[in-house]
Amino acid sequence: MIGTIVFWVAALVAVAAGVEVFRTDSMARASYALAASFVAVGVMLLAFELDYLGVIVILMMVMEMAIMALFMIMLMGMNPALMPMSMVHGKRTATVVAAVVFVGLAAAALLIPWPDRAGAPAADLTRSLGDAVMGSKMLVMLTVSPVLFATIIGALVLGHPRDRYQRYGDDLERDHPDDPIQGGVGR
Amino acid sequence: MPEVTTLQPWWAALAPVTLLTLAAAGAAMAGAQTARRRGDGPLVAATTPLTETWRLLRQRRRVPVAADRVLWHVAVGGLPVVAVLMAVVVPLGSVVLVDSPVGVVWFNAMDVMLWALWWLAGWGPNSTHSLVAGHRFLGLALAYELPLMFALTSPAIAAHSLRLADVASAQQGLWFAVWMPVAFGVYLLSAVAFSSWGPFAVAAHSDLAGGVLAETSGVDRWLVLAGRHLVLAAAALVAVPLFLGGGAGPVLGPVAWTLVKALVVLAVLELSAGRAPMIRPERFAEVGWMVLLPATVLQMLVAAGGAS
Amino acid sequence: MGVTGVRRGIHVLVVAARGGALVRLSVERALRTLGWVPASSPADADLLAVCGTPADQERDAIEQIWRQLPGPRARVEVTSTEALGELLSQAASALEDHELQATLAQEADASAPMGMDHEDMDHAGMDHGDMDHGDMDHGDMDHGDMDHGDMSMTGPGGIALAGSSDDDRDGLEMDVGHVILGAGLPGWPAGLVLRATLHGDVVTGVEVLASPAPPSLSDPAVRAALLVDAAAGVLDLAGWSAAADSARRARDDLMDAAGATRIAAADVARLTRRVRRSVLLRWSLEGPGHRAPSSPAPGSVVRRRLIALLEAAATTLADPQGPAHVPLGDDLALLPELAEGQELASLRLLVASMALDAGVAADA
Amino acid sequence: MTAWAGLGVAGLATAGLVVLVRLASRLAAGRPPLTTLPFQSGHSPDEHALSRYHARWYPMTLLFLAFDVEMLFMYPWALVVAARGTAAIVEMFAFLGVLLAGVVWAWREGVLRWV
Repeated sequence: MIGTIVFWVAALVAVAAGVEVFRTDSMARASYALAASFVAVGVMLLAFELDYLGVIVILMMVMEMAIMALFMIMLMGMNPALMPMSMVHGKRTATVVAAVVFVGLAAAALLIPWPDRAGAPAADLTRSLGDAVMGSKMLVMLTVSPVLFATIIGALVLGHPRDRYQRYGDDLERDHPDDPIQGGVGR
Repeated sequence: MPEVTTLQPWWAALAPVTLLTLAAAGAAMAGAQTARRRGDGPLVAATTPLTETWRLLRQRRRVPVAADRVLWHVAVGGLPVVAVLMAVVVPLGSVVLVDSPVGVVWFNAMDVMLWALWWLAGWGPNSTHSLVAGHRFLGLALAYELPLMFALTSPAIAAHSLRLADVASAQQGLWFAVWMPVAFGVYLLSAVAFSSWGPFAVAAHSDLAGGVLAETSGVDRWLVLAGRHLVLAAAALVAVPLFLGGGAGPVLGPVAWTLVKALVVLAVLELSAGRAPMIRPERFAEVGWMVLLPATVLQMLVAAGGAS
Repeated sequence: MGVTGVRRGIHVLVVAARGGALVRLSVERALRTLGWVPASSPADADLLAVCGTPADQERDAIEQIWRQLPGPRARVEVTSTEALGELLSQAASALEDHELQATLAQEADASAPMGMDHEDMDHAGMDHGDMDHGDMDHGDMDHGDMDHGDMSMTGPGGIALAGSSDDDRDGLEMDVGHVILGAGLPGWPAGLVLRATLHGDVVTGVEVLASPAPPSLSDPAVRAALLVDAAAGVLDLAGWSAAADSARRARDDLMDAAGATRIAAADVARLTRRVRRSVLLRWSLEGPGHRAPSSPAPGSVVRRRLIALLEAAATTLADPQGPAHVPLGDDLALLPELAEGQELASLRLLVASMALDAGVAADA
Repeated sequence: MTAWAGLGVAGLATAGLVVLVRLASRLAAGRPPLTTLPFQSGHSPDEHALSRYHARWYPMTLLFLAFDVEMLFMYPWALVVAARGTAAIVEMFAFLGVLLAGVVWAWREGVLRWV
C-alpha cells in the first residue's frame, strides 16, 4: 500500500520535474530539475527494493547534475538565468519522435505477454551484483577500465586548454611549470 | 548478522530534534572556543547558540533583487534535511531508525547532496560574493570526494557489508580507526570539508564577505548555520559505527557509548575552526588527487588484505 | 567601558570612513569588551558603526549599506572615543525599541529597490521564446568590446545583464562581471574603494576609485597598534582566526594605557615566531614554494608583508625613537599588476597585507 | 521498502520543522522580507551576478566524471572481496591502476591546476 503510494508520488515528481527542465528560463533550475527527476527515479528503485541501485542513482545523478549545471551555465550562449529562452530544439521532429517512442514502449509494456517470475531474487542483491562483476561479468568490468582511461585522455586532450608544452616550454626546459595559479604539490 | 531492531518508522520523527540537540552541543563547543579567544567568560560562551538563535529568528529576512528564491530556499532548508537523513541510518545500541543494507552508500549519497546545496546557496542570492564562494566549494568537492569514497569503502571491505550495524560489529577487538588510520583521517578531513567548516570553510569565509552567507539574514542564516552544525553532528555520528566500534565499550550501555564517541568526534570537528589557515581549493586539488587518493587506495588494499 | 547590563552578541558592521582608522581601533576594542561580534556583511549586522567623518561620496555608500541591514537595526557615528560606551549602549537600546524599529523598517521598505523575481520577470519586449540554441550564434551576443557604461540592455530590476568577453586567458568566451570592494568588508582599509573586473573569480583589472588617507602618527604604541591590526586583518582573511585574535589582543593592549606596551611587545614577538614557522600558512599562501620567474608570486608577497608588519611593530616598540620606516614599498600603485590573474579572495589578502591604514606610519 | 520508511518520516519531519521555524521567525520578525541590492560596499552593482561564470577548474571535472564511474563497481566489490580472495583484489587494483595512470598523466598536463 505505502509502496504503491510512494511509487506513484515519485513517478509524478519525476515526470513533473522532467517537464520543468524544458519550461524554465534558468540553466541552474533546468539542471537541478533534472537532478530532482533522477532522485525521484532513485526513490522508485528503492520502492522496488533495489537498494543499491536506488541509492547509487541518487548519488551519481546529483553529483553529475551539479557538474552539468556548471557547464550549462558556462557554455550557454546567453545569460543563463535572467533571459527568457526556449530549451527546445527542433520542436516538430522531437515531438514526433517522442510520441512514436512513447506509444511504442507503452504498447510493448501493455501488450507483451510477460512471463511469470521463475526464480526468487537473491537475499542480498548488492552482493550478487558484486559476485556478477567479479565472476560472470568480469569481462565487462575489465573493458570498462580502458574505456574510462580513454575517456580521461580523450576528454582532456579536447577540453584542457593547456598542455605540458605550454607549461614547461617547447622542449620541456623549465624546472617548474608556468601556471597562472600555483598548485599544491611539487613541480 | 548482529541483532538490530528497526524501530517503527514513526520514531524517525524524533530524529531531527535529537540531532539538533547534538548539534547544539557542537555549536556550544565552537562558540566556547571563539569566546575564549576573544576573552569572554565561559557562561557567555556556552549560551552563544541560544542567543544567536534568538537574535536571528527575530531578524528580518532579506532578498536581493532578482534572486533565485526557489533554489535559494531549497539550499537553505535542504541543509538540515540532508543532515538528518545522513544520521538516521546510524544504529544506536540495539535499535536503529533505518536499517539500510547499503547505509555506507546512503551516507555517501547524502554527502554528495551537499555539493548541490552549497552551490545553490551561492547561486540563489544573485550576489557576486556568494556566487564565487559557491563555485569555490565545488572546486574543493572535486578534490575530497574520491578519497572520501575510498575511505568509506575500506571499513565496508573489512566488514564484508555496507550495513552500518554490520560494520560496527565487525570491529570487535580492534577499531577500524586503529588499523585504517588513513581512511579515518580522510573521513574527518572530508567531514570538515563538506560542512564548509574550519580550515575548509571555503563556502562561507570572510575573504568573500561571508561567501554564501553574504546576503543571508534572519531565519535563512539560522538555517544555514544550524544546518552546518547538524551536518557536522551527523558526520560525527556516522564515524562511530564506521571507525570507532559502534556502541561497544565497558560499563556504559551501547547507546551511551555511541553518543560519547560521537561527542568526541564532534569536538574534534568543531574545534578545528580557526586553528589553521584556510586550505584553498587551488592548493588542495593536487593534494587530494596525488596524495590522498593513492593513500586511500593503498589503505583499501590493506583492508582487503586483512579481510581475505 | 562602564556599560553593564547591555545585551551581548550584537553583530556590528564596522565601517571606517577615510581617515577613520584610529577611531575604528577604539570601536573594535569596545566591541570586544562588550562581547559584541564584528559582522562580515550588512546581512550579518544589527548595528552599523561608522568610524570617523565620512566625505559626501562615502556618505552615499554608507546610506546604501544602511539600507541593506535587515533589521532590527541601529547605527552610530563615532567621531571620537569620548562617550563611546554611552553611544553603543544607546544603540543597543534602540535595537530593542519596537516603535523605532517599526519606523525604520517602513523606511527601509520605502527605499528598497524594485523587487524582481524570476517569476514576475517581464517577458514583453525581450521575447526570445522561440529562439533556438542551434540558431544562436555566439557572435550575436558578443559584448566583448562593450563598455559597462553604455550597456544597451537593461535587465531585470533595472540592472544590466553581464556582457561577455572572448579575451580570457584560456580562450573561452564567457561573461565579465564587476565588483566594487570598499567600506564594510572585513579587514578593509579606511577610504579605499576598488572596482575589480572579474572573469569568473579571476581578477583581470583593478581600478582605484578612492584612495585612503592614513593618519599621521607620533605615538609609537599607536603606530605599532595599527601595524598589528593590519596583520590581524591578513590572518583573519587567511582563515587563521586564532592567530588573528592573538594579534587583536596585542593591538588592544597597545591602545590601552602605556603600561601594557611591554606585555604587548612580548605577545607580538611570540606571534611573529608563530606566523613565521607555520608551514601551513606558507603553503596556503605560496603553494609549494617555487614559481616560474616570469610571473609574480602574490601569495609570497602577502606572507612576506605579513611578517614585515609584525616585525616593524616589534621594532617600533623596541626602539620608539628609531626610524619608523616599514619596508612596504609603493603599494597601491603596484596593486593592479599584482592582482591581475589572481582570485578575488587573493585580491582581498593582497590589499589587507598592504596595511594602508598604517601607511603614513611607514614614511613618518 | 519497509527498511526505508523511516527515511521518509525523518525527511518529512525535518522539512516540517524547517517550515515551522520559518513561520515562527516570520511572526517574531513581524515583517515580510526586505528587498535589497546585493552587497557591493554601498555601490550599485554594474550587472547581475548570475551570468556565464567562468569556473577555473573545469578540466578537473572531466577527470572526476570519468573516474567516479568506477565507484559503481567498488561498493559491490567491497562485499565480495573477502569471499573471492586474491583474484578479486588483483582484478580491482588492476582496474584502479589503469585509472590512476590516467590521473598521473592528467596531473602532468596541469589538469589539477586552475586555468
